Parts: sequence; structure tokens; C-alpha cells
Amino acid sequence: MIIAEQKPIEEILEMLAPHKKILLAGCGACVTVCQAGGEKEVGVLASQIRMARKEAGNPIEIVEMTLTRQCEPEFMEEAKDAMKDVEAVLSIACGIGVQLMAQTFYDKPAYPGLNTTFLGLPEEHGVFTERCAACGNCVLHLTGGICPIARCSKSLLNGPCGGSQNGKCEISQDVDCAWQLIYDRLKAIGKLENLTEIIPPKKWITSRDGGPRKIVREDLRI
Amino acid sequence: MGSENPKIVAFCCEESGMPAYEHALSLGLELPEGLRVIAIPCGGKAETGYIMKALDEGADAVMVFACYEGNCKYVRGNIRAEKRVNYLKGRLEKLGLSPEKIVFCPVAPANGVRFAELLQQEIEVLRKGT
Amino acid sequence: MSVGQSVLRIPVEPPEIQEITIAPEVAVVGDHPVCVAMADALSTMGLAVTLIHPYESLEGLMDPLRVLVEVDESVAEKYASLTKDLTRPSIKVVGRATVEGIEGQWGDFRLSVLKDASRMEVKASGIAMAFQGISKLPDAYDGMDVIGLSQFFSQLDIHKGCYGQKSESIRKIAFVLDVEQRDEKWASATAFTLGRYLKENFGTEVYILCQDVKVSLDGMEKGYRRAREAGILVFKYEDLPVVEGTAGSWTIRFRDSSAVSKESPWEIALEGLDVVVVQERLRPSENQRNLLTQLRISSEGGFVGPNNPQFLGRTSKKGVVVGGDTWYPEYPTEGWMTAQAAAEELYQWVGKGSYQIDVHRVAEVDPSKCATCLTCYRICPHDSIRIERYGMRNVYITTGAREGGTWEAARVKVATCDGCGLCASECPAKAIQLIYYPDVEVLEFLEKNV
Amino acid sequence: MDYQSGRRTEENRKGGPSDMKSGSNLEKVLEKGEFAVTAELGPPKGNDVEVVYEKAKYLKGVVDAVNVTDNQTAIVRMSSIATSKIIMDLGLEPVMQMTCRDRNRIGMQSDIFGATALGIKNCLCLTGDHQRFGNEIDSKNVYDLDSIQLLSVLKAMRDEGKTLGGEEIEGNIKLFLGAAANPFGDPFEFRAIRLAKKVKAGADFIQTQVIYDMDRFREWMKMVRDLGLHERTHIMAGVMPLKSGGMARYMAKNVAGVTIPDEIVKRMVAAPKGKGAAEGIKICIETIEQLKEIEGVHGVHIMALEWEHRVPEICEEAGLLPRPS
Repeated sequence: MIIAEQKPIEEILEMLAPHKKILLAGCGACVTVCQAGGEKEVGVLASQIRMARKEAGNPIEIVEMTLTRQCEPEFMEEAKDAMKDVEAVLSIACGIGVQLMAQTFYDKPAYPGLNTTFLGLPEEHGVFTERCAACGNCVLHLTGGICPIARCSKSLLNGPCGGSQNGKCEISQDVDCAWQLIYDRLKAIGKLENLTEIIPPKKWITSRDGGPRKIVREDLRI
Repeated sequence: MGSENPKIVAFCCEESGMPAYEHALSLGLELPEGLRVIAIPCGGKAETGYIMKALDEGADAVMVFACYEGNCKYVRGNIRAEKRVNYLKGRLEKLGLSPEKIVFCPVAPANGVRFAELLQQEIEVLRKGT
Repeated sequence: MSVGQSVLRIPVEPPEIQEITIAPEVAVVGDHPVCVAMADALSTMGLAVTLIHPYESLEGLMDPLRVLVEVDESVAEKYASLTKDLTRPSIKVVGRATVEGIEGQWGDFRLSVLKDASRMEVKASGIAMAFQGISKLPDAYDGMDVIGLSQFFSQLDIHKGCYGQKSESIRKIAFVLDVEQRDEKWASATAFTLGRYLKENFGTEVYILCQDVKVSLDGMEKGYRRAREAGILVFKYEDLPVVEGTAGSWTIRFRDSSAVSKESPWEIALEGLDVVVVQERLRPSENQRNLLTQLRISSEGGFVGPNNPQFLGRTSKKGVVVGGDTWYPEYPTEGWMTAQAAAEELYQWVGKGSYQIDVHRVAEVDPSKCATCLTCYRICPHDSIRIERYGMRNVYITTGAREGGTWEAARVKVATCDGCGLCASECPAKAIQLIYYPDVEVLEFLEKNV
Repeated sequence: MDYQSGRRTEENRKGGPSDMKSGSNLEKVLEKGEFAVTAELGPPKGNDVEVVYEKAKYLKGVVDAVNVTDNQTAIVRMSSIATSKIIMDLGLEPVMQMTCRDRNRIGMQSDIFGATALGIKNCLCLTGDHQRFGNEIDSKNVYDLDSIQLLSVLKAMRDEGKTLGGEEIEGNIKLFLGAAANPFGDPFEFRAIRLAKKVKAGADFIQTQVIYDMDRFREWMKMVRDLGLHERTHIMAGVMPLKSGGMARYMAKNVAGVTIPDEIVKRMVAAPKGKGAAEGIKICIETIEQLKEIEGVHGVHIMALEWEHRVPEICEEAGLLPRPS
């Protein structure tokens, strides 16, 4: 799922400085699950903004709402009425949701309340880690089901660099060396020979480097 | 207003905070005029939303009275409450507000004296802050 | 402006009672002698008991008591009566079997049992567990050739008074107690009993070093006095005793704080000791940890065994009890007591046949809001919200009193929910409300009174 | 420098009359079976050529080639190509280092065109330290290729005259290709396999991470010999004189990919005040003596960063002088 975290409150307050009434829109999908932008966070953030503005002698009115999903045009309908009475929207969905807000309510500013961080999973409750870089050309079958693009600090494809020590990455003791994980896993499933093959230079064209990506499925188009 | 007679919202766990409050009443201890007591089934029910709402509505302080560590009937409700309080303290600081506005107070059910003391302490802290 | 103090109490709605039926059948699981006592007690209360244990026979299950049976007549008596009573028809004994998995809830547990290499399912309304612990020497003595108390206990040759490879009886022995855990009475009881037995039968010189002499245990005061009279020397230390030398010829140095004032303790050196026995740390066995994890009961801290001072036997999961101080070769008297307490606790859950549940005092999930994020499932202390296999999929499920079937959102099992509200306060989608105390009550109170 | 030599003919495309890959001095020394010596030179954090002159002065005549680092530890410095050209003009032979961190395949191939046109004949292909270590931690890293892929690309440019994209190269790339190896990184069992990959990809010589732990290095070399790699590439063992007990302790603890045995740390710490440096150099010389004896080690690479002036003395004492001309 998409993992996000709240922007520093100072940044949010700065964005909202010109406004007296806004919609604070949460999203019921990924950001609810990663506890960054669900209905609970909408309530807490709204209180926080109101308090800060009251303290500054410049109160703000906040309409609170959580959309089913901010990444579907149909669900934008849910915010239609609320948007009529506000000057702007602060969306605490991922970047996709903020953009769809901006696109749907074209005449009003849409501000991001979150930093969309990565594609990952909760390693344990409250600890989220990156797992996929959406490179558009999956190599997990070669690397024991552990992604070197997303999980190696240098996205190396042919094994660990010299900085791998005791299973940790050179950049931090908190980061596992992806290639150590790959080595261990390939060893466990008896596929170490995968490592002797040189993986040729990656075709990054399928990644962001090939320009904004688009998938058209004629079979699905209505 | 605030410093004169601060409004303190006390979320009180049914297992500890509430009995301590009742105990304080039965002892005839003086409790602050601005005290608002909200009973909750477990300290862990003191939601971030409740706490922020209380401050947003104008409370000068929010206190969560819960059980001591290891005593929670629901295993970790009190620990969750304490972590939440610490998290919200951080958020208050970022707003330029005093983190002392939210306190986690473990209290024994039969200790009304402590309950009253903690309230008094918080009032002192608030006075110093303003 | 002040409106004066005001209070919001938890609303006491008229209860909405539903009745559920619980079959009076329980499973007793484990490899600890307390299992036998629990099975006995539960059966005496009129419950149908399935006792699942890994040994060839019940004697195997009772084996940890072997030594004490010989040295203590009261243990022997109880031992004899227990093994005899277990032939009762209301107890079904499944030997050579291990429980590999447990699914379900109070009133509806399903145990997956591996017996003689084949699998069987045992159904039970409630579960009692008791496992032997695994021992680890305290860090201070780890790596030395000293022996842990539970190991010594099981390796002692009671007829010759010798231990391990040696064939002559022990000449000089010291027990070092309270090294890492101070309140475990079983260790003191075991050391005093074994020490006195060695002293009286083989003339062994026995020294017991402890931080406190524990006399609160049933019969301990007498045991302590008899040991002193028999000539066992008891010392109290504050700083950990230093053990030097090798097996067969140990020296222990420490400062005794029992005889004189704390300011001037005696420096004592016990020399030429054959055996040094150290009270070890005991941890739940892997099998027990595995089952506790499956039941989502915390095994370190939480409501299990010796970490549960208030309620003997009770766990954080309804319908599951753990036999007292379960993971060591505890002294039998304490063991019988905890077995009895655990059995009584379990009887409350499964013995009455029908149960009235207040379906009002629970949490409820709004499935249209639920994001299936698993937060509630992870945080529920009673395991009232859980995921189970249904068909080929993992789904949130409950078979509670209110509704049945599967659900694409989290659902609270009404029967086991205690209405604590932890799930409601953590839910990031605000999809959970306590039926008896919804958010709106608190929020409105705050709006009106603050 | 004869810029015209870049023109390709059928003859030199095969590697030239002498069948050398690059004709570099380093290649010649190694191919002759001599024990080769290289040192390292860190370019200045700016464009002050005097710094380069100063450092180069000490290295001239005492080593076969000089590695010119490429923004080492991700600290912005004068480019490796420019510095290489400068020391070449001073009569030293550069080993131009190239990391995968800062350039994509377009930039790297372009730089290889430029570097070889300037007459640079040795190139060491490196992954590159993560920018987290440097002075531009907010930068975006590239890692379009990894070091093994870079080697294979440069090998194809040299041997097939083609770019990665398959275009014919105008001219003739002549390069002696190097790679790094760290016998002390983890997973240890994988380290020799990784070296094999580098050799397969085109590494003509290997410079290892600095060696203090001789036991582990010997173990690694055995794995390397078992794979026959010592016959397919030239392995040069890395050494670095420790400057003080403090440095030894710091490196042992904090530098990823470097292990220093306790006895060496102890020796350094025990050295009397003011004698730490001398002890470090003594250890370094002893290490070189031991390395010479190991089968498959074809040279040493002396990494005396910011201590270039001590290199002559190390070479002298270790009996590495005079260098073959």
C-alpha cells in the first residue's frame, strides 16, 4: 500500500495562512491503514489547526470529512457540496488524492497535508518500511523475492557493495542490507546460482525515467 | 480566565482514575473549580481525538488518570494512553504551545489524596507557564 | 466564566441480554504435573475433560515430582490419589500427543492435535494449560559449570544422594537462590526440602544463600525451622555471591547480612563445595509460547502465570487458564493450589451451561467505514476481533451471539468483548464505537462543559 | 600526447600490435609479472592545481600508477578526469576512478570518450559511496548502472567498439579496466562470487579494500584461487598506514567494510606519544611483506590519503623500489 506521513504542522499552517474556511479531507484507503490520513487523523489535525489559529488570533473554520477513496473521480462527488462553502481544501490523502482534488475542484486551491513517502507495508504495528519502487520491470524472481531496487540504498542489481556489514547497509545501522537478505533467501531456497549470473543494465524506461507512465487496457475501456 | 481558574479536563479510567476521584470526594478534598471529569472504561480509551477536542474547545489542560504500568485490566491500555499523550505533547510543542497542557497520571484507585495533589500540581505548572 | 465542576459518567443503559450456551467440556494441555491436578479438579466439578500430554503414560507427566514423592510424604499421598483418580470415565486421556494449533473462541475452541503421527481435532469450550519451563542460568553464572536448580532437581539420585556422573553421595552443597527472580517461593521450598533430605540421609553439609527467607508458602515456616534444626546453614546476601573454582571444588565468597547489622556484614568463604546449585531463570517452553501466541496471550508480562499476581490462572483471553506458576518444577503444594484456582476460574467460563451476555456493553464496527487495517485485531486484549480462515480466504470473523457468518470488515465477537474501548480509540477510520458509550457523548460533553 | 591514436584501424581494434588492452604502464608491469605498486591521490575540494602538484610530487617515480578518486565519500572535489589529465602532464600515470553514483550511462560513456581522448588508459569502476556520507546529502543519486554493469559496458566499448545502446564508436577505446573488491564485506561467502562476476564482466585488475586482518584476507584469497580468479585478473592488495591509535580505534569501530584486528589496534594505541605514525608505517610495511608472499597477489595499492608524502618511505622500506621503467 501507499505509505504517507503528515507534513510538519508549520508547513500546513503556512499553506493555510490566507484562508478562513477550509475543507479538511481524509481518505479511507491506504492512508487510513497507515494511520496518516483517516477519519481519526482528520479530527486530530483539525483540532490542531484550529488551536494554532485561535492562539494566533486568526481563527479558521474547518469542515471535516473523510472520502471513501480520494483516487477515484466518482468518490469526489462526496466532497462536492462541502467544497461550495470553503475557500480551499487541505487533503490528507496521498499525492494522487490531492491531485484529483485539484483537478475536480479546479477553481479552489488544494493543499497537501501529507508527504507521500513510499510503497510499503507495516513491518509491525507502527513501523512501516519500503518494499517496492514501482520500476515497471519486476526482478523479484531473480532476487529471492526481495527487491534490490527499492531496498538497496544504491539499487544495485549484482550483489552487495563493499559497505555491507553484519547484514546492515553502510548508510545506517537501521537499514538492512537488501543483498544480505537476498543472499540468505536464495541460500534458503537453494538458488544461490542466481547470483553468479550478471544482471545486465536495467531498462529504466519502464520506470519514471521513461516519462509519466500510462496503461491503456482496451479490453477494459467502456 | 486560565490562570485564575483553569479548566482541566480529566479523563479517568473506571478502574483507577474514577475510584480515585470518588475517593477524593469522599475525603472532602478540595478539587479545582474548573475540573471536568470524564469517565472512560480504560485509560486506553483516552483517544487522541478526545484530548485534542478538549484543548480545541478551550481546556487549559487535559489529564489522563489511568492505572500504573502492569496494572491495566486490559493489558496495555495505560501504556497506549501514555504513548498517545507523549505523541500529542510533541504536536503541541510544534504549535508553540506548552506540552504541559497534557499529562499522563498513573494513580491508584484508593488514592484520592494523590488525585487531588496531581490536579494541584498541574495548576501550579499552568500558573508558572502563563 | 466558570460553570463549576462537572462529571460525565459512563452511561448505565438497561442491559440487552442475550443467552448463549456453552458446552461443559474442557481440554487440559501441557507437559507439567499440574495438568493432572487441573484435570482432576475440573472433572470433580463435573466437566468433561480431555487431557492431552506428550508422554507414554501419566507417570511420565508426573515425573518431575518423582524426587519429591520420595522425600515428602504429603507429596507422595497426593501423587498416589491423583494418578488413581484419573481413571475416572469423565476424563479422556490422550497421551503421546501434542497440540499444534488452537483456533476459535470461548465456547468454541478447536485444537489441532498430533498423536502418533496422525492429526485429530479436539473441541472444547475452555482450555487449561500447564507447561514445564526451560531454564537458563542467570547471566552472572552463565558459562560456569554450576547447575540450575530445576536441572539438579531432575538429575538427583535420591537413593544414593549423588548427582550426575558421580556415584558417591554429595559431601558439601550450596544453593544460591534469588539471583534474578526474588519472589519465587518454589525455589526456596525445593532447596530446603532437598537440602534437609540430603543432610538427614547422607550427612551432606548444606548451605543455602538467599536474599529473603520465604515463609509465606504453605508449610514453609515449619520446613524452614526443621531445616535449621537439622543443621542447614542459611545466609542472606545482598551483593551477588562470587563463585570460584571448578566442579567438585568450588568456593563461594559473599557478605552475610543476616547475622549482624547491615553496616558490617561478615565476609564468608565456603570452600571445597562439591556442587553449587543456582536458581535459574525460567522461560516458557517453545511449545507453550507457540500456543500462547496463537491464542494471542502475552507470555512475557501480561496475564500469565507468575506475572499475574492478582488472579491465579487467569489469562487475558476468556476461557483460557494457565496452571498457576506453571513453568518450573514448582513445589507441589503451591502447584495443587494454583491448579485448583485455575480450575475454578475455568469453571466460571464453562461450567454453568448457559451464559447471559450484555450485548450492549461491547464495541461495534461500522463495516462501511472499516478499512480492514487490522489495528483493532492487533490491539484487542481479549482477542475478540480476529482473523480466521474461511473457505480459502482469511477473513475477519466472529461467531458471536449477535451475528454470525463472515464479514468483509472487522467484527467484534460480542461474547468475549469486555467493552474496554481500546479498539475504538485506535481505529484510524473511526469505524468502531462502544455501543454503550459512543464518541458523541464525550464530544458533546466537551462542547457543552468546556 | 598523440590525440590521433584514437583513430581506429583493424589492427588496433584487436588490441594493437602488442596485444595490449591499453598499453598503460600499469598493464605492462602486471603483464610482465612484476609486483605492481599503485597509490592514491585525492583531488582538491576546489580548483587549486597547486594541491595536485604538491601531492603528485611525492608519488612520481615511486609507484606504477596513481588512482585519482572520483568524489570520494561523496564529497565534492575536482573531477577525476581533469585531475588525471593534470598528473599525466606531470609524468605520472593515472588510474581514473569512476563511480556509478553521479552519472547515468550517457554521462559515463561520454566521459570515457573524453578521458580516453585525453590519453587516460586505466579506469577503475566503482559503485561509489552513498551520498549520505558526503557534503551533499540532499542530492539525488543515479546508480543507473552498478559497478559490474559499468565494467561490462566499458569492456564492450573497448572490445566491440560499441556503446551500450549498440552504436558504433567513432575512434578506438583503449582501457585497462579495474574494479574494487572488499574481502571484509558481508556476506563473506558471497565476496569471491562477486569478484568472479567482476572478472567475468571485464575487470583486468582488482584493487582490494585496505587489509589489516590478514587471516580473513588469506581465507578470501583461497576462495579466489579455488575459483581460479587469480589467473584471470591481477589482484592488488590494498594497504593504508594508520596514523594514530585514535584513528585505528575509530576505523575499527565506525568504518563499514573495514576490519582491524584487536592486536593491531592495541599496537597502535600502545605506541608512545609522537611515535604512532611510525608504528602505523611499520605495520603497513610488515603487511606488504606478508602480502608479497601470498599466491595470486600481484601488487599493492597504497591508500595514504592526505599522507602522500609518506608513500616514498613506505615503498623504500618495503623493498618496492626502484620501480620498473
